[in-house]
Amino acid sequence: MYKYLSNIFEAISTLFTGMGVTWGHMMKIRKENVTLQYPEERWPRPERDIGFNMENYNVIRSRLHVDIDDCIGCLKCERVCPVQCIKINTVKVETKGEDLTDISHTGITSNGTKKALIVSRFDIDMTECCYCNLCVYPCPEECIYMTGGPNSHKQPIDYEFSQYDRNDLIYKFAKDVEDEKMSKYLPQQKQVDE
Amino acid sequence: MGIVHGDLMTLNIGPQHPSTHGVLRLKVKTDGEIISEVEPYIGYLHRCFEKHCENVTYDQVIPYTDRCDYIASMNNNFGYAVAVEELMKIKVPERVEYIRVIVAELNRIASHLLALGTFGLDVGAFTPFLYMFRDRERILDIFEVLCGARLLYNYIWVGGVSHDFPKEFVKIVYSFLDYFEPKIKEYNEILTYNKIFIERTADVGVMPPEVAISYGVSGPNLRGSGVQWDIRKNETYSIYEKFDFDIPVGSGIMGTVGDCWDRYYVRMQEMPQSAKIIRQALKAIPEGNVHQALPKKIRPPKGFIYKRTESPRGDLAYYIVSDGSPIPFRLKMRSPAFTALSVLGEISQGWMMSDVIAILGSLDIVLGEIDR
Amino acid sequence: MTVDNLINWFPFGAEWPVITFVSAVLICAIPVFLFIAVYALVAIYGELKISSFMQDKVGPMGQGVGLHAGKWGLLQPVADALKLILKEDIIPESADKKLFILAPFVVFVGAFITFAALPFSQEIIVADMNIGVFYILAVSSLGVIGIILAGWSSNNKWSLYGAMRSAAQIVSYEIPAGLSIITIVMLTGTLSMQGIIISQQGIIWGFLPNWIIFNNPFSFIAFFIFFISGVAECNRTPFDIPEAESELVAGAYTEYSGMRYAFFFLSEYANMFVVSGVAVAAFLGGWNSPIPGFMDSPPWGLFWFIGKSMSLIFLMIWFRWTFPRLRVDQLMSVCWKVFLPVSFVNIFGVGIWNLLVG
Amino acid sequence: MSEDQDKYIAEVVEKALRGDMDAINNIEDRVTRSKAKAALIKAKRLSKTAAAEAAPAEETAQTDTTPTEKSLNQKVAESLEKKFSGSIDSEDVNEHIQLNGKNWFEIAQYLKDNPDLLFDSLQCITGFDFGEGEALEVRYNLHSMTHYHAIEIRIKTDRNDPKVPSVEQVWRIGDWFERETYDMYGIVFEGHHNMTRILCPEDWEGWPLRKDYETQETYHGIIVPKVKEGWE
Repeated sequence: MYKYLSNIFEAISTLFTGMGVTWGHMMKIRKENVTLQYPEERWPRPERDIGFNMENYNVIRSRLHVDIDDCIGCLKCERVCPVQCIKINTVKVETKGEDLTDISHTGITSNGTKKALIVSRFDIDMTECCYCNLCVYPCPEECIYMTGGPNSHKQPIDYEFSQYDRNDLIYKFAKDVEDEKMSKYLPQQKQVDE
Repeated sequence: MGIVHGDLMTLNIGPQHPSTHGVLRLKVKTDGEIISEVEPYIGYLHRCFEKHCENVTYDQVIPYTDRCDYIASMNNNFGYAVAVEELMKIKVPERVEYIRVIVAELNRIASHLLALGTFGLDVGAFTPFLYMFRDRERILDIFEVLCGARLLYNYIWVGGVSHDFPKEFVKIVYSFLDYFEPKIKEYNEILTYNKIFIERTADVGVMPPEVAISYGVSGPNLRGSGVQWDIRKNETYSIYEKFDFDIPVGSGIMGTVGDCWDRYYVRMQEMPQSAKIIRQALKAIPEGNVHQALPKKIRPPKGFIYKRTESPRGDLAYYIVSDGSPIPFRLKMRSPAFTALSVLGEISQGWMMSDVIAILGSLDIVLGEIDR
Repeated sequence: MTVDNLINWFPFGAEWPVITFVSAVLICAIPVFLFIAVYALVAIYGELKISSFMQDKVGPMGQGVGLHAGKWGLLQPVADALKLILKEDIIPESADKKLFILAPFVVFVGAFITFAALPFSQEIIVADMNIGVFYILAVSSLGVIGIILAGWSSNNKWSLYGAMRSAAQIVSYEIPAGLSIITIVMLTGTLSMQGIIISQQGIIWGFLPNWIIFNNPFSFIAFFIFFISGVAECNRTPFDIPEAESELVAGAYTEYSGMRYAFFFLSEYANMFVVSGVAVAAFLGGWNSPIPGFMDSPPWGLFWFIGKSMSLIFLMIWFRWTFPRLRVDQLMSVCWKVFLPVSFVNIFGVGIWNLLVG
Repeated sequence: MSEDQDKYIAEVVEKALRGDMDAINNIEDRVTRSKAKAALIKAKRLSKTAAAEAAPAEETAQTDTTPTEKSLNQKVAESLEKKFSGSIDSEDVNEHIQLNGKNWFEIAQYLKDNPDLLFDSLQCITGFDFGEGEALEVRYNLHSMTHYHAIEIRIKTDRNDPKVPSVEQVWRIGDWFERETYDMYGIVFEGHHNMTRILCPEDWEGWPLRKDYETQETYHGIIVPKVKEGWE
């Protein structure tokens, strides 16, 4: 009998303790809510300081971006990608380090390296990207990076990079050049000449 | 009174079901509400992680390990990195070891929070689940500051880590710990000592230690059965021997040793222990270059290694065979959740429908790791 | 606004008795239906918001651009209702179609006809029957037939589980609920709802309102037994084992969608109001003001009744978002091993109390 | 300067050949580093056969540093030899014990029950394929929860008719681990009560982790993709 009653008493008291916890939370909702009203508010929350500044981040893994003018076509990122979502085609150029205005090719990167290759294709399939950030490290020119965070000054973060078509998520970073102009530099053309 | 025996009804729990923690199918034979047989069917998430690993280089394996136990990616990275480093005989800098311990323990807290929250959800308590998720979010925020990712980190590399701490990171972790430690009292009030919760979990799904060991159950599930076995202490790796922490084991306060409540409570007690380790590590962390020991090309010598580490779910082991090339010849992951799920059929016999869900929840499985 | 009054008031009552009766019933039923619909929207909104607040969220909010749910998400329940109405109505191929279609209406009718005996205020009651309490106890368990129909006709194992659990649960909890109502009948000596409320006017113990809950310690316990049994009859957490979304997916309602599911939803909320309404009428003074004599006129009666009911509904919501769920056998043992004996003790105690004090 | 550099490179290459790649990787100057690497490759090419022989020697050297494990392995091997003579295949028991699988079930029971050994926990079963046309192997990692020691046991089996006695009755976890190994390598564990695939679908063709595995073209009419379209 004692056990029976104490059991009931224990049940009631613990249940009331639990209800007290939820009541406390309900009363403090104005201060303690954690909701982010997404389209209006974005991370990090503007009005609340929880210790994170954009400068504080090491990196934000959002979306890959390539500064194609700096790319020297070394294929390091393509090789290191675990899911093969980067595809690069390059064309050798005779005039190393010179601007080719007709295909808007810059000869010298912002780091001062002379480019020996034209990057004719630089596709990143973001549907396959696993956001491992591995391609960012080996890049000698630091031209492939994740947008946002410490890179916001170069490329702001793209919160909703959603598309209606799957193919639109294949990002083509290479300069959009007509085939005619490009064909001048293609190796096959040269072989024919010889 | 005699027992009425009717025909058994076969019931498929899953693959789409709210409480199977992923895509798991349980083929259950029931006699009314009483379960007479449970047979888990797995493999719905199978993507042959091990075959993938035989086709990518050692550093490219790390993103794949992330995706095995996606709740505790840091620990997966950690285990893999430790195994490959031992194979290559790399000595990593002191600072790297401290950073690894800190992030691994943070991730252990995050993983346990998710385990406890979803366990609460399985027995019908929704609010504690969200409280725990709220606190887990803060850990994920910390990881986002650290390496840019919230779930799949690829942070711990062979020979080092990908980034050093950002400035003020130590302060952020301290502020999180100060925030987090009092919250455990709240969890206890709302869930642990709730009478309904105790009724639902105590004495339910008792896993005796012999059964647990025979089934290879490890981690908090094994400790819930009262076996003091923690690889961080018993077979110490990295720098865990430097820290002072306890290994909580189940003692059957509310029922029998090895019941669901014990497994739950072991996890609950492990979180403050992890916080304790983090505090010690933050205090003692030395300066240094985290990229110092990163090998340019990971090419382990011929040989094999079987290396166990303690993930939040138990003994996470990698069996790596190297043939001297930059690609692993064979990589086997011994996942703790795999063994934990295999015991379900044994310990849930004779319980009721609702108990099977509770037992499954208390085992804390992650299907990504079971199916690999 | 009783049906009897209406029938008497109709001038042609004697000539066409059937038409008179039907129109009188309809005149009462339509406002009640509208009331249930509006109340359900309010209650759903309340549930959304209260649960969110308890969980450190803000719930539905509609700030800014686009099709948001109004200020503070006020339009969220309307949007939910619209969505449910507009959704495709799916009937599983292997379901028993007639029963499947019938089930939600049976459940709703079970909840709906109970409103006939709820005293909203001094005048507003559909039918002030002299057996009001008995009527409510009788018809409120009608809903369980609908749930069994739903569970059986869905031809789904989860649904069947849910239905069987629900049947066992509701039938069991009828008993402690009925027994605790008996204590009221013993104290007031009437079965009429209005009669019970009228007997609760005035002051007791010098300062408390003369509500039955304050009448004696036994009735105080009886209130809790009745209320918790009521929560169980509504299939609300911690007694929501027929739905038990983590075990039975959605229990008896697994195969339902769209409009039919909305009806189950509506009847759940209607049931909550019924349970709260009966608890208020029987234990908390019904439409009487908490401070006797203050704001005690008939229009205020409606306010007090709905206000008190809503606070009990808030309590139910509070329960739901705090507690885990009981297991089916524990549910039964709570009913048969705790509530039932305590109810009997209560009846006995009230009898003694009446003899000695009253 | 160049002489110094050459000397330095030679030094570093020597180090690298001994396995210390860091020496090269830590060179600050890019040019020097690349030169060192080129030299290393050259050196390696010259002594390819020599290096291959050096590797196993290194492994044995590693195990020598852990004398406790060695003694355990030898102890286990000795007691097995005494009890089940002729069951051990290889003399070399430094790292693992190679059994021939004849009476593996009895040996397993002995390993579990012997009070000195008490391997009550089967940590892992790893299937292993040596390469096309060669044998398959099953590797068992055992651990004792009482004595806190561990051994590795290997059993080789024929590629065309792979059969190993099942130990699921000894260690219950063997059930699933053996099914997994069967699923991946097609190794049949004799005596297992339910030798079916566990991770792959029941009707999957081939044994995925064998080195000569080829993906099936279609599965139930679904084309199993190999190459992404338009991605070369």
